[in-house]
Amino acid sequence: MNTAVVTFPGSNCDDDARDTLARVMECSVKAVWHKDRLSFSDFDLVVLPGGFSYGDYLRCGAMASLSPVMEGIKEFAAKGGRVLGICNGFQILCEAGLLPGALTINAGQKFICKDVSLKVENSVAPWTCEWKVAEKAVFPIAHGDGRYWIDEAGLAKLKSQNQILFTYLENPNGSTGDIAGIRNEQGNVFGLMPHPERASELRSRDGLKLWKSIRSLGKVAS
Amino acid sequence: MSARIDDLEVATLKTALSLGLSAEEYQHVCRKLERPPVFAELGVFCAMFSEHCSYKSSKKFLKRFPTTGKRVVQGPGENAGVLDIGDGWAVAFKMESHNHPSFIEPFQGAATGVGGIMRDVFTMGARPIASMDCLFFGSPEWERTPSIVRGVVHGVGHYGNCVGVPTVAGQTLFHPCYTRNPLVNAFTLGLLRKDEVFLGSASGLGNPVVYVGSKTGRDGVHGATMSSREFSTEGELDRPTVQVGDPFTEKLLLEATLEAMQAGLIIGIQDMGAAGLTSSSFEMAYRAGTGLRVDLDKVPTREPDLSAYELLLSESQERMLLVALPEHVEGLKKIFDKWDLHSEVIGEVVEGRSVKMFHKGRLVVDLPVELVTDPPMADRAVAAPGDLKQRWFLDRNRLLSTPLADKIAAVITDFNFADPARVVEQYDSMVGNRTESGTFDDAAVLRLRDVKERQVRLALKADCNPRVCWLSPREGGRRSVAECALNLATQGAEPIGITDCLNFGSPENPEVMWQFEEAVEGISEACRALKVPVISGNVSFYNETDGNPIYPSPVVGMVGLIEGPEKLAMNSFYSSDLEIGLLGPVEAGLGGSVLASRVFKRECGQPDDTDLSMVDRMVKLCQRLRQAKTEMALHDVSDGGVLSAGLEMAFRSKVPVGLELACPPGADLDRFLFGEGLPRILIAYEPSERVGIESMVTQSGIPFHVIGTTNDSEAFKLRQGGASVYLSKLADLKKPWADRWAGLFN
Amino acid sequence: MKARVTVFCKEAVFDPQGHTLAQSLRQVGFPSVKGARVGKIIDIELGSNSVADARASVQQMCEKLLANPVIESFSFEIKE
Amino acid sequence: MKARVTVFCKEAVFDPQGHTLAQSLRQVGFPSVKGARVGKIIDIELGSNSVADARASVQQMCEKLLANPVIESFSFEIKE
Ligand SMILES: Nc1ncnc2c1ncn2[C@@H]1O[C@H](COP(=O)(O)OP(=O)(O)O)[C@@H](O)[C@H]1O
Ligand SMILES: [Mg+2]
Repeated sequence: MNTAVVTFPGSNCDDDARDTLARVMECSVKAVWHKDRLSFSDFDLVVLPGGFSYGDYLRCGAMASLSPVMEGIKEFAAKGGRVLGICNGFQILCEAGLLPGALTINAGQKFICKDVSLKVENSVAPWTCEWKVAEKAVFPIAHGDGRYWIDEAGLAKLKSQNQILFTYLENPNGSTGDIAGIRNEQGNVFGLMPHPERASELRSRDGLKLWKSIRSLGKVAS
Repeated sequence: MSARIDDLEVATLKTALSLGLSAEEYQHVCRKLERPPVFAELGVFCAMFSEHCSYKSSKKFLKRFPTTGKRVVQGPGENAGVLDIGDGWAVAFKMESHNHPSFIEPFQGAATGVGGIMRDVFTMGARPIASMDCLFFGSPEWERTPSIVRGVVHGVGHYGNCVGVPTVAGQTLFHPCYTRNPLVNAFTLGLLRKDEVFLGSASGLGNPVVYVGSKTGRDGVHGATMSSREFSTEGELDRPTVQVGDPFTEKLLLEATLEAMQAGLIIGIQDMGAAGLTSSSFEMAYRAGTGLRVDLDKVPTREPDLSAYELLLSESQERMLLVALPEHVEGLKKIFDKWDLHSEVIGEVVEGRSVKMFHKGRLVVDLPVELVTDPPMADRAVAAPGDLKQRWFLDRNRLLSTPLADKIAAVITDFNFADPARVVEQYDSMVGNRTESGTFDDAAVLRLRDVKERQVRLALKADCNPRVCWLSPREGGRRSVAECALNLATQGAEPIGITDCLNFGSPENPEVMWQFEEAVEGISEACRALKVPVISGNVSFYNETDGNPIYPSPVVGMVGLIEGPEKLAMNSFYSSDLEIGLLGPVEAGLGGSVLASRVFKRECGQPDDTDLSMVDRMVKLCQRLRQAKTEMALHDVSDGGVLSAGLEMAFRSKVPVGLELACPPGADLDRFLFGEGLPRILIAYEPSERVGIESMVTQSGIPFHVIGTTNDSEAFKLRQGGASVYLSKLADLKKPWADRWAGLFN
Repeated sequence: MKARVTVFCKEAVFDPQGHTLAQSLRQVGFPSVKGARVGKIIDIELGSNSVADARASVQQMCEKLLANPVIESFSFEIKE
Repeated sequence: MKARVTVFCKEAVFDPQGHTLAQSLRQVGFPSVKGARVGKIIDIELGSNSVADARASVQQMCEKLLANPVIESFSFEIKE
């Protein structure tokens, strides 16, 4: 599988993502710089990693969503390319309008780093098909602005279109509908606050199921 | 004030005294220079002769530390020490204090402390992969304590989280002696190739000196001298401009610096920490035996009209000074541009042994390097306190007549007996994806995914027991090292080196100097016994307010190696049918224990001298236990004795358990249960494993006693001579432990 | 030319900072506090030539970056 | 009664957020931006009876809780 991991100024889980994809999942991984203008058409997966792009200044992910690289990513996503945003990557996808809703400061106003239990809400290709619906997965979270917010109509739509992939069993941050991760309507863009790359070798190994789901489907037709 | 004095105005003794130089130092400078310094030069001397930069009171004692060993690639004296960990890899680490700034502005003070130590480490060419923080706060009852705690914890977390260096271990402690002098000690460790160590040296005549990173403002002008003076309560309002940390820029600077090093574009490099451009330029010239010419007008500034004095002493954060070959300046600029950072040639390496600095066409500093970097040492008086005998008196009879339930209550209601989750969950302890065991375990363990040649892990912990240090600073020094070693031992690690952060009161107080000397001796003894070198460190004096010094607080940060793929031991119970053994003496001393402090409302008793050779044997025993591949849990016994250690293992258990402890026949219950002398470790295992474990333990010359079991009662029961002497539901004990620090964070 | 932009989160979005702040204010001796909201204020220095130019570009900045329309609303004023 | 409090860090104190924001604005198509500072704005709803009362208590709130005197300065206005 051909993957790309984007580094924004302030990204700090980019190396973790690359290492997991390359060493644990044996994918080929290209490191992409945020000023690069690429078409991404050769890739099976583009990952926007966690971290503090632009220091989380103004709003998490806001400045990064305007980076030159995002144009290529938007085109890639529009053609059905798979884009995964983890933590700060999820925030960037929401800020860029590739996913609905917004992520804002945790209800408790503190950064939280710990393992959380997630419930698989939908078992869908290419993200969660290795799980059964309602199965439990343990991933760590590490964020200060992970409260997912969407209005009621938006929430109803997410539900009716099976866009919610993970919810928290115990909501750590006040997210609407306990939401931990969602995909877009087309299903090819997925963002989540918890860190699957940190649950692929150490801690739990539940993250492997996510990578396996993605890999099992091979290349997307674009 | 100072800004209005012209940089070239001749500095009088009066001005020198007002800026913290002593009369002798001023005269020394005038004699050597054969003229009085001008104002800008005076700034250089004030900063560089400050205790913080010059180590003038401590240097001669620090020489006693053992600093050599087969792994030592770089000992004390550079930005960080470096140890060889095999296969061409090395680790660089150091610890620094940021105590005074954290009292003045807790969030920024703590954050910039973390930023500073990270720069010290990546300056060496190492990628920071783990941090620790030791936080000593004052009385929780003092009205400002909660906001200091919140600010400091937020600052430590924010900076580390944002740069992406996990905070994996540390210590949090409350004691009234820190009420107006909180301690914030930050440790960072980085990973590098052994033959790619970068040093802070300005070598190569004609080579350009390059400034990189953030622009310079007036931040913290005179921070170094501030941290070298005591506080007085009235002085609280007299503040220099606080330094503000920008972890985002730090992250960019880290990446750009490592990229430039990788590309072979850097010859020497030093971060601009305390005393900013002054210390970095003089120290780099000193190490290389060269001179420098610096054009201060080229320094990128954030504010207009900075005087030379301010440019020299600014402590604006996230800046570095480096030396490169002339033909590499272009390449450097390209890399720093890529990361949106400033880089500017501000001078060059010149012949001779002096640093000349120009500003607005005037020569404002013209000083011999050695005069600045080798200040006159202070010869401080040393005197033991007269009341040690009183401190050491522990009223055993009163202790014996105190009901057991009251003693247990005293220990488990101690404010320091608490779940650290409220603090440590605010830290990203996992970023980098190396953290195998972290902020809830005795020691942090990082797997080095970078080392492909073999399976190797690092273990880290930092520790200090100020109660013991106050009663006996020498024993306190030993315990700082021994406690770290025992924490590492629970993970089966071999200690390979330490760094230290020596926090004390005023060196002008002979009793403080006595504490200092004793603590240094204690650390040295323990290091020699365990064969671990001291490879870096930091001294923080003047931690006192209105003449009241803090307890001597020699904090030690230790690094160990775990070889091989065998599993780590757990630090908590993992099943409800385990047997519990005690490795080490069945009784331990009560001098300096939590029990004594709580019952007598003051620190008292003479702490036992630690049997360092037994500590060494214990550390090696634990390495063998891990290799035996038996499933087990190990937890070291420290504050609160066997009681606290056993309860912590139960509280952290992943499965519901009950705990039963029994005082072995003939043992004194107080000394068994509450004693804190080292080395003691609790071990829990399947009963069928006892024979194998016991024989390994006794072969090591270490006492072994079976002292309890886990069961499914979910209760804590204590037995003595067959009779049950204490019974409580574990949940009732756990809740106050879990919630103890909640009120600080609301 | 200077612009001062004010960004608040929308009424419908819970504002934990405002909520806790109001609570703490009441606790530390200001019982008359009924509620609080915390927003961001951004002062921007501009090299624009006219107020109209400045207004147009600040409007764009807000839409593009300074506020997130999903959860925030903004307002601004221009000062010469 | 309503109070609007504005808190900025002091002129002499570095504002890395404002600095990064200005840089970013220039990069995304607003080259005329010379600088930016980011502060906090706090709207407080008060049950005070008079403007004078409100003014006095908001002044106290700022000193006590809303601004950090070491690095921030504040201003406020009262609206009825
Ligand atoms: N400020 C802190 N930062 C990170 N970890 C901390 C901090 N304070 C405590 N811890 C963690 O909490 C646990 C208990 O710490 P401590 O009581 O110092 O252990 P010990 O009694 O073994 O010395 C350890 O895992 C330690 O690393
Ligand atoms: Mg321990």
